[in-house]
Amino acid sequence: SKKHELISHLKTGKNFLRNQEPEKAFLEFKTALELAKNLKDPIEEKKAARGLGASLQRQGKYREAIKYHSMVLDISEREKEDSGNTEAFGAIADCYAEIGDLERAAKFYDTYIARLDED
Amino acid sequence: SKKHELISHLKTGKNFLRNQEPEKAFLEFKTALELAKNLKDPIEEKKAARGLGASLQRQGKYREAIKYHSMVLDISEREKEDSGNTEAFGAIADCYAEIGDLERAAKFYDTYIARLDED
Amino acid sequence: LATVPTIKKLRAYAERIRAAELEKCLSKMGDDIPKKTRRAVDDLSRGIVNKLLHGPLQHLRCDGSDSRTLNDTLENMHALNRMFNLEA
Amino acid sequence: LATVPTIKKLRAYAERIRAAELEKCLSKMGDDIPKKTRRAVDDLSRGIVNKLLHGPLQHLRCDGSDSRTLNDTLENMHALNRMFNLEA
Repeated sequence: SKKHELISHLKTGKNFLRNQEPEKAFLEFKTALELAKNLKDPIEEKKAARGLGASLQRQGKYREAIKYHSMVLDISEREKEDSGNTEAFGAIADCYAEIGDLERAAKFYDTYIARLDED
Repeated sequence: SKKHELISHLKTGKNFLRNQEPEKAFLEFKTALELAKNLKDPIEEKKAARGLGASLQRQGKYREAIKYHSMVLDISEREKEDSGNTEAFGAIADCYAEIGDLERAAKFYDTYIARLDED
Repeated sequence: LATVPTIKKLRAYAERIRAAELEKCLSKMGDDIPKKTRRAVDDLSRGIVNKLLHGPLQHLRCDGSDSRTLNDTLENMHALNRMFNLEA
Repeated sequence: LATVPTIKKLRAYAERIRAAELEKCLSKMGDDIPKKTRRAVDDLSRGIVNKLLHGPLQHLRCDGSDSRTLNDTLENMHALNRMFNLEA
């Protein structure tokens, strides 16, 4: 099924990330993102977006990574379901810190830290 | 089976501990300890000893608690298998700290801390 | 703003520990881990890390939302750098 | 010796977090959790806590095994008390 295919791309993407092959991981997550959108599956859509963000971060492409991590926040907003947001705020802050935008990094870390105590 | 009975007493003991009934927990762990000894099952024997130590700690009986936490170390020594030792060193130190024997507490904490990094 | 690098490094440090322990856990659980279990275990690992980091990280926040002075915050930062070896 | 109460409180603090998160995890996993899984999850929770506490606690050790001064150790202790709210 399409759902099966989606899960499989997410899994392969994760393995590529673990094995330090972020370019290959990016392609897997990209396919997964399209499948998740078609299937209207917001939870898997967020996982794909997070994976894309992480793949770009590993390649040093921080500005592009921010786009995908922000996509997690947008999906949460759209679906009124905020799983994955804490991680996204933290990851966006990490990216801003890497490119030297400490102001924005601090802002996102503050939101991240305020959420650490929640479930 | 006897093994089943043993597992069941350990479980009930844990539930009593969780529900703040350490006296009842103590009795369950006591039975479990006897069963584990008869069955020559050192892993469950350690769990029972740890449970007895915890039950006594909750009742403020720190000196007796030390006896049972030390039993975990003895079983490990005997079986040449040291699972549960890190926790036991920490718990013994906690007990010494409670009764104001800071020297011994510090000694056991040192061993505990040195082991935190291991698996 | 001075605390940003420490926050980033402490996060990365904790994430390495989380990922390694999670990996070990999953490999012990064998194949065919039910999805529900997989997710519960992932939440567990994140929950523990997040709640343990909450205290220290709150003391590095830079939004001036409370009466702590910049000086206190910097002292907290140095202590964390030292204790988690974050300057290496 | 001065650091003993802080070590004890930090351990208790972390154990409360660990126990609460573990409970949540097990309740999500439903009944009939295989023993292997139960044990892997318990190890996971202890592994994360122990490895995260290792750094800070090492800086509270009182055996004088290295060149740290008593003063540094006390400073670390105050920082931990503050950051984990251990004096409340």
